[in-house]
Amino acid sequence: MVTETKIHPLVEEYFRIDRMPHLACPGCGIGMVMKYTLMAIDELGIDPQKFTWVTGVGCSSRLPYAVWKGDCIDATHGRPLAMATGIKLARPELTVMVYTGDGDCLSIGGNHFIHACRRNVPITVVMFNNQIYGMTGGQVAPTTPLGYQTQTSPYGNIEEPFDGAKLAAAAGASYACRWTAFQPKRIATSLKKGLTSNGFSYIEVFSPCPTQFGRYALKLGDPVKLAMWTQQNTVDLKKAETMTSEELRSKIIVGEYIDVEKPSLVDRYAELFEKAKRS
Amino acid sequence: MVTETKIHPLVEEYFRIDRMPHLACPGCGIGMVMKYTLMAIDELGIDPQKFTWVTGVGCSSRLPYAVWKGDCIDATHGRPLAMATGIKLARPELTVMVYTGDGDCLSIGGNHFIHACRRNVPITVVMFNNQIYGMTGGQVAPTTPLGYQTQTSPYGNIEEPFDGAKLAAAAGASYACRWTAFQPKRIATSLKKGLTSNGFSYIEVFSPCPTQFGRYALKLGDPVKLAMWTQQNTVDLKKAETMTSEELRSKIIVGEYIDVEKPSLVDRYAELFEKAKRS
Amino acid sequence: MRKEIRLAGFGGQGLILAGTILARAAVLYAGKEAVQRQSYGTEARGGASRSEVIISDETIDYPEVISGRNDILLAMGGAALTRYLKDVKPGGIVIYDPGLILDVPKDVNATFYPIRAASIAEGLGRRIVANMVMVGALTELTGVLPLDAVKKSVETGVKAGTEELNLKAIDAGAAEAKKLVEKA
Amino acid sequence: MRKEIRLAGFGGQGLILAGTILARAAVLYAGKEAVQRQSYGTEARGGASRSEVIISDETIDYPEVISGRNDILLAMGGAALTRYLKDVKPGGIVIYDPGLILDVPKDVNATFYPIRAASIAEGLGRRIVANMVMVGALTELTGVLPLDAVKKSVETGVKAGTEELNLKAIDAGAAEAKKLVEKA
Amino acid sequence: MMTAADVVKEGVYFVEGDEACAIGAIAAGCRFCSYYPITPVSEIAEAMAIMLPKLDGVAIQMEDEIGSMHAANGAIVAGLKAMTCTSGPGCSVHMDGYGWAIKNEIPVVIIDVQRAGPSNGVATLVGQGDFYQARYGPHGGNSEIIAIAPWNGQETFELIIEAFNLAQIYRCPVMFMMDEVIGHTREKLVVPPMKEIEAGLVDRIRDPGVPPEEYKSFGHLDTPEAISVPFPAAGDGYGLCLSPYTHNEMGYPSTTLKDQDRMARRLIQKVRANRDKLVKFESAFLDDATSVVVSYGCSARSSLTAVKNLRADGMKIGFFRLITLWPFMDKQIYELAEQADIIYVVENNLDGQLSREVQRASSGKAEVIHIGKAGVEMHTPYEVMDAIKQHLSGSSKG
Amino acid sequence: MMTAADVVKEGVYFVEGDEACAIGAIAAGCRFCSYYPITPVSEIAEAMAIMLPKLDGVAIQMEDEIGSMHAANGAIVAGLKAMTCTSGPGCSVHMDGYGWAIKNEIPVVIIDVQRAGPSNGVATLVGQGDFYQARYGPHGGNSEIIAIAPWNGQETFELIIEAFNLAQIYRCPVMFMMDEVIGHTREKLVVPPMKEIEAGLVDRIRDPGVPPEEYKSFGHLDTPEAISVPFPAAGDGYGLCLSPYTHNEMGYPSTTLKDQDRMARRLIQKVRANRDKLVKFESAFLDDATSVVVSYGCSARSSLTAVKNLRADGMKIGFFRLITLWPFMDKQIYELAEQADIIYVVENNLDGQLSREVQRASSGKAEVIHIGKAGVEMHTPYEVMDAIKQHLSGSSKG
Amino acid sequence: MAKIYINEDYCKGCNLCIHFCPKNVLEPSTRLSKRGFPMPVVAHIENCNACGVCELFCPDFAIVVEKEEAAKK
Amino acid sequence: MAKIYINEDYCKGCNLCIHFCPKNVLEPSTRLSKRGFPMPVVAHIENCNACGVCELFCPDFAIVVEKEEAAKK
Ligand SMILES: Cc1ncc(C[n+]2csc(CCOP(=O)(O)OP(=O)(O)O)c2C)c(N)n1
Ligand SMILES: Cc1ncc(C[n+]2csc(CCOP(=O)(O)OP(=O)(O)O)c2C)c(N)n1
Ligand code: SF4
Ligand code: SF4
Ligand code: SF4
Ligand code: SF4
Ligand code: SF4
Ligand code: SF4
Ligand SMILES: [Mg+2]
Ligand SMILES: [Mg+2]
Repeated sequence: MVTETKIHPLVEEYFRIDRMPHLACPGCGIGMVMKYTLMAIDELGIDPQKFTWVTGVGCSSRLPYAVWKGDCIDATHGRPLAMATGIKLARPELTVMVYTGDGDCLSIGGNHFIHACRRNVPITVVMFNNQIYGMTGGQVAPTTPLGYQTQTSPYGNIEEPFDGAKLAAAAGASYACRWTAFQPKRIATSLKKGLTSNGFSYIEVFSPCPTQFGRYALKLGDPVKLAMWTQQNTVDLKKAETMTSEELRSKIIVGEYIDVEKPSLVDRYAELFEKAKRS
Repeated sequence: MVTETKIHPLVEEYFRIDRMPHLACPGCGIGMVMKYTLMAIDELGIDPQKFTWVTGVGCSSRLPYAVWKGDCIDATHGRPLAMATGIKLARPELTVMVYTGDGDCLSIGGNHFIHACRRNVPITVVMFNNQIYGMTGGQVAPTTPLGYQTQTSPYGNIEEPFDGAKLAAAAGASYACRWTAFQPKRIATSLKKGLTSNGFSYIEVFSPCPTQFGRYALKLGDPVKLAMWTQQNTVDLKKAETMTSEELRSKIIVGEYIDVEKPSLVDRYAELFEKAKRS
Repeated sequence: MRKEIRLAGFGGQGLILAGTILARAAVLYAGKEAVQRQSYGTEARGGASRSEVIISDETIDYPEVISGRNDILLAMGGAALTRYLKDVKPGGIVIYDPGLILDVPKDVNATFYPIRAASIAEGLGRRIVANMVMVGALTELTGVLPLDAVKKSVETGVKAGTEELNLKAIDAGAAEAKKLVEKA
Repeated sequence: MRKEIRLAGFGGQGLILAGTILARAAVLYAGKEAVQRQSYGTEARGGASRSEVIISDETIDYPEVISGRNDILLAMGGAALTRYLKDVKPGGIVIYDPGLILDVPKDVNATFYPIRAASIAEGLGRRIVANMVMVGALTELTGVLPLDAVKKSVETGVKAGTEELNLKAIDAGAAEAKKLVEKA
Repeated sequence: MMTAADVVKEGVYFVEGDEACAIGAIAAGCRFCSYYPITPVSEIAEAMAIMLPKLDGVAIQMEDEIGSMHAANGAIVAGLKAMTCTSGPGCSVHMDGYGWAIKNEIPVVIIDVQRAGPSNGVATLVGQGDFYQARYGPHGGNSEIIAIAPWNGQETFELIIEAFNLAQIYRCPVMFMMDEVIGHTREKLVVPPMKEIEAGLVDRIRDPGVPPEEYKSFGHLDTPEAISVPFPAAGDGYGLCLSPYTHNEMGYPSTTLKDQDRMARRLIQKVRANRDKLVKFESAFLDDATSVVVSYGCSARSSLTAVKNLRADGMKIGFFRLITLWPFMDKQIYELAEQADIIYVVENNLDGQLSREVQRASSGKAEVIHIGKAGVEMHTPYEVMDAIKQHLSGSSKG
Repeated sequence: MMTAADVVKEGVYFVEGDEACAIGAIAAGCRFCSYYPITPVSEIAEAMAIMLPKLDGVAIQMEDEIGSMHAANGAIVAGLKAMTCTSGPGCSVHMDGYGWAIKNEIPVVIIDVQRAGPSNGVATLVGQGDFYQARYGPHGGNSEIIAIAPWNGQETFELIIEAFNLAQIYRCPVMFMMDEVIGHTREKLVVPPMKEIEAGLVDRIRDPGVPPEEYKSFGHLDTPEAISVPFPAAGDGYGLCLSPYTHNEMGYPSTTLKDQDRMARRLIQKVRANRDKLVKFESAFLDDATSVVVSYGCSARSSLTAVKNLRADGMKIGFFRLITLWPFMDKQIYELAEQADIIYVVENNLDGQLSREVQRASSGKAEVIHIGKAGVEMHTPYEVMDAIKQHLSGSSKG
Repeated sequence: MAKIYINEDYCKGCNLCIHFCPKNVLEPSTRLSKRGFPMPVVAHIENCNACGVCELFCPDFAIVVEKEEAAKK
Repeated sequence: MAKIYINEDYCKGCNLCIHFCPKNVLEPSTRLSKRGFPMPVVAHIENCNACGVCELFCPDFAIVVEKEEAAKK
């Protein structure tokens, strides 16, 4: 049997063919989530010309950049949320999607992150948590679990990691969840929620990084083994609440952390404009 | 009856007399909390020479700077926590106290804040929340309640405020609380907890600012009226949990948000040093 | 003719507004050039405050009062008077509130005009308009601007609702100044 | 004498290590000067990889391979060969793995040595040491360094526990090269 | 709906330079202003916060200056005219976003109301120490920017409009270099009718004139000197590609020397090749001058008075004020140096910044003397005169 | 307890420049290193993270570069020798902390391994575009800093030790300007015995020689040229006062012209007055040279080969390499310009940075020709030679 | 009887001491300090119970309350 | 029967498709693609139920599964 070649229909429809194949390593979770994202866009019938894909610096930012057929706006490291805030306020009719990494979003970009949550800027953020710095070669991230070896924690990481979804909720995001890249349906549902909602939606995805996280932290460079490890170490939020922090140390907690309705920053500006004109 | 002059004994003991009176406006809460702080230091018998007072930029930073007799290290705007991290790690025997403002800590300094919480750097942070930018003349802060007028929200603030203590807890601080400047005992207790604890202690104080917050936001420039307003609008955390966000809009929630024991960053470095030497 | 005017005292006395009223009177209602500058307190509110006004018939390049060339000093506090007197030009004019300033230096080559602005203002019901009393007096005493222009500037330059009170204060200050000159 | 060596192929083939082993052999065990540089993939891991080594008796100022002055090209992939052949100096040496590279250009002024490094390495049980097979062959074919120095470099420069395997690969490469030369 | 004319009303005003700047920005079409409060520039932000919402424009206080810079970049990407305003300490925070704007040819206007430094220095008092930072603050080189500096309130109003125009024409960030004296001095401002102003406004060309499939985000790389290059907005349907990486003409990241070289040449040449069109200055008393005072911003005000006084004393001294600070006007300064024996550079810093550039551009044709001051106060005219006299007596003695 | 000698072992190594830098820093006594990962400097951080904990030293990855800069400042305040390492994009983030360090005379060593810019540019490839940023990146002026640049691994090791020494002596931040080629090239490194190294180390004077009540944080303001000024640490009992504000001699904030002026003079003069002691360079073939190639870092390696080749062709050309980049060596360059007709400045940027300074310092005494390259690749010697030949044929024709 | 010291160099006339005193010991006045602030006066020292609340809340370290015994010494 | 298309220009040989296929339709091979990656092969198409899981999890958009009907067209 001969396998024929066929360009994936989502690629044909939404990507710049000349920029494919994309740049991820074999088995990297980012590519998976990109597929789920295109599926959500496709299902929702979003006009790609009105869909601005904003990114930062890191693998998860580099992958969709200039691959997405529509507007691709790549900010400097850590700044996509500040830039997305400007874009969304300047042209509220655009659907703004941000792809960012755990370092981009929670380390250098942490301040923009909590403020974008607080302001409830109506954009959808997918945060790729690979628990490491992928692009720069495997340094520790603010999400790396305690004890893990990385290139800058050669004796094991000594800093407790952030829970990004918890932080988002505490900072004011109207929606925050976490899934693993191996939960396509959950991600798709959250993406659709985010893309159609009127608030700041934070979708964190544990994204397997065989090259850096697998290699340095788990000593599991093989994508299949890493996939198995991921699935074995996934714990539901409900269940996690019954577990000790010691038990949860290297677990990936998945679930929805918050899901509320409240006026977005765009709504509030609209009100403000009316008020200003009257005074 | 003639009132005689007497220099306050805490001033004599702990302040540089040539830098008094301090620079606050009449009725400013920062001065009150400075007094409570000296009382705590005094009670604990802390050696001022081993007590480093780190500040940022803003009224609450400017007031103790170079007034405290010991070491006064004033960082640029928003950076005291990063600098305090360096100081504490370099010389763990020092007691490090940070005075910071709501803008300094939660706006420009937000990233250092959440990371200092996460790392559980063993320092005590007093965050003066006057719900406004005092030093620069009354601009909106990330803590200004919705609807309040300030110099940069002339039609009323449209951004929801942070709850700094909630954020600290979500980011990993081992202790976080909020009081008003009119709760000296609560503050004293928290200060003593913080100064003797082995973790990151976040003590937020609602600090009345008659000059900017009183004038612009409440139209209550008089310190006494502002004091009354503050006391009337203080709500206990327990009670607040039963109230709607609408009811809480301009309320000041007070209480302890988190109080847990866990290893500090200094502890973890000590372990790391041993491990590194063995490998 | 370049006129350099300095107004000095405490924060809260309204000296910035006073300076601005004078300067905008010159520009908007007297066909002159003017600039106004002020100190920004890094001290506690209630500390020292200073406002400077240059009025001229020509374009104003250098916008500040030059030591030794200060034509008119308006002092509403002892510290301010002491600090700035040395900048007053020989034969310059010093206007001060004797209710606030008790010691006035002797042997200074300048004309001193005492104006009880604070108590006059209290007489008008609001101590806060002592600044406008002083503006009225200064206008009358120095002739640097037509009183009319200053009054127009007050009408359009103070907080809505306070125009009348402020104009009264201007008049009261001007009247007091007239008395003073007549006495002399 | 300055010798410019380029090793090129895919990521994961161990070319960086190969280059480093050569260069440190020169510096640490052959009393020569050497520098080593490499490409840093901004492409997907598994993409192109390149390592450059300059060996000289004198201080090395310019540390890179110069187009037209590349003495030795070691190619472990077709794309790499195509890309870098043009930089090889007239009469230079090209060593390649004919198991990985099917089309070798003709009419090029260079000596081509085919070394089946991958399959030799497989023969040793671990394909991963194809790089050391190539290092052994290169050393033998070019005489740029004494084989002894290279082996010492391997002993101290590879991951602990893998010394033996790597040394075997060096020997196997050198032997294969000898055969080739003898054949020729 | 309100229009700009409802907000920017014709007439004579007496306002601070900061306010003149805000009014001018609104008149220029600015509809997005992000900022983080700082003395002595907060007044601009506060004025924008009052005016912008009336025009459905966004005034937003971001979490810090780096957020402000990127939000402004974002708003421009989405099609608005935007600016951010700060002072030196804020510039030292936002360099990363400024560099992104330079690389992506973003027409952002950045206002720096200079104050005494270094570090926080004295917040409320004047300095002119950001001259080099404006040009060289971001890392990496391979670029030019435009910087202009007003010297009074009226010019602030006029030049901020020009700043927005230049930004559109050159697709380049424009640094608007005020100082505390200019920002905080109340002066006369004459605002012409909005119609008249609008006639002089330059708008960005959003239509690239090619169908979307043919559009290239940096299709102009091979014509580095091109100006008025189209810049469609996000949502216009052209598939913009903007990133912090070295780009090829599509805007795709590239690591080749060829693309790096083309991009660098473009970023440099669009400004340098048009330098003669761009540079603006003002001079007086040059005709017979054997020495010249060179200056900008508030220092030029002291200098002009000094020159007038020295002229009155019979000295053959000229006055030259830079309006364009960057690109540096090498040619004009060289010509000055050829004419004059001595160039006195008056600037409000002690390390000498403008004077170094003047020295460079003079190529030894004139003696260049730095008349500096550490900040906190502007030079008095007498200080300038004294420094000149002292130099002359010294050099005649020597 | 382990000692430095247990970690920095005598011997011959074959390592990357980045690693040589880390080893040198440990040898210099650095016991605190804060960083945020970035290519091409992460290798330094990674090496520090391995070595420092063995010596109870802190290697900490901060949340970003501004955090790193301030943490390093803090560690120094508390008494350690500390450094932070980054590349251009990180420098554009940490300027605010750099300015604080300059103003407070903090002996911090800042490593910048330069890469191609502007903005992110090409992360893994070389550039030399941060020359001016190192000096003028922070706002406010009124200061000088020290910047030095190595050109190979061995010198990296030696100069980083010198960098720490200079920082202590001048109480001044030292920028250590590497580039991707220097950082990523593996070369021979000879490490002498730690005893020998230690003999050459300069430690900060913690004891000010006065009782605590008499100590003034900036008691040296009136001796601006003073070096080896004591700097007690927090916790030493002297009541340090350090802030971002203009300070008087006590370290108290001041808004007076007098204090501003004294502080500015101190910050400038401690470096400028000692310039002759400070500046380092290397030259070759100057004796009969009628033209000279001036360069630094990796570009100097291409240049030296080029000069050797041109010499072999019979050209009377010299070679001059700056080791100290800042303060700029005006005198040495002027002397070069007096000797030579032409100075070729070879640097890895296209806008011309070093060449502008050379032009300024030359005062028209020599023609200054910029031989630039946009980055991504270093100059080949042949490119340098071709540019020189082309210029000569052009100028002889012209 | 307790003794109340008001430091006129420090006091900024905010009146908080007056407001918080449970015994109405203190009263406002119109007398300005050298720095221009209206000074509180101790009007009813006889009512003072030396509770120290005025001192505690004074933002400017301007009040010192001395208990009788201490005051006697 | 379904049809499986593997795009060898995109496939990076991660083997996730093989791992996740519930029907063991796919198998690893040692054949390298032009880019040097080992290619999976469709070994037991007869078992394929066109569930699309392989396509869903492929990070590289390298697999397309066509249901019979579609494949016939
Ligand atoms: C200002 C700045 N600092 C540092 C870097 C280097 N850098 C590039 S990506 C990155 C982190 C990547 O980590 P993450 O955000 O987790 O993305 P990943 O690659 O893991 O998806 C860093 C530190 C940079 N480009 N800019
Ligand atoms: C980088 C930088 N940006 C802005 C400023 C101006 N600034 C000084 S204090 C301050 C905010 C003060 O607010 P907060 O922290 O709430 O302190 P407060 O004065 O209210 O106590 C600002 C914005 C600065 N000094 N540095
Ligand atoms: S380094 Fe990790 S995150 Fe980055 S592309 Fe490779 S696998 Fe994915
Ligand atoms: S402005 Fe407000 S916070 Fe600042 S000193 Fe005055 S009252 Fe206190
Ligand atoms: S001590 Fe107590 S009772 Fe006495 S004056 Fe003070 S507050 Fe009043
Ligand atoms: S509380 Fe203190 S500052 Fe306020 S009025 Fe009383 S004594 Fe004065
Ligand atoms: S479609 Fe389903 S059954 Fe068929 S190969 Fe793919 S995963 Fe296996
Ligand atoms: S999952 Fe995709 S990339 Fe991975 S082996 Fe299968 S087809 Fe290839
Ligand atoms: Mg990551
Ligand atoms: Mg505040």
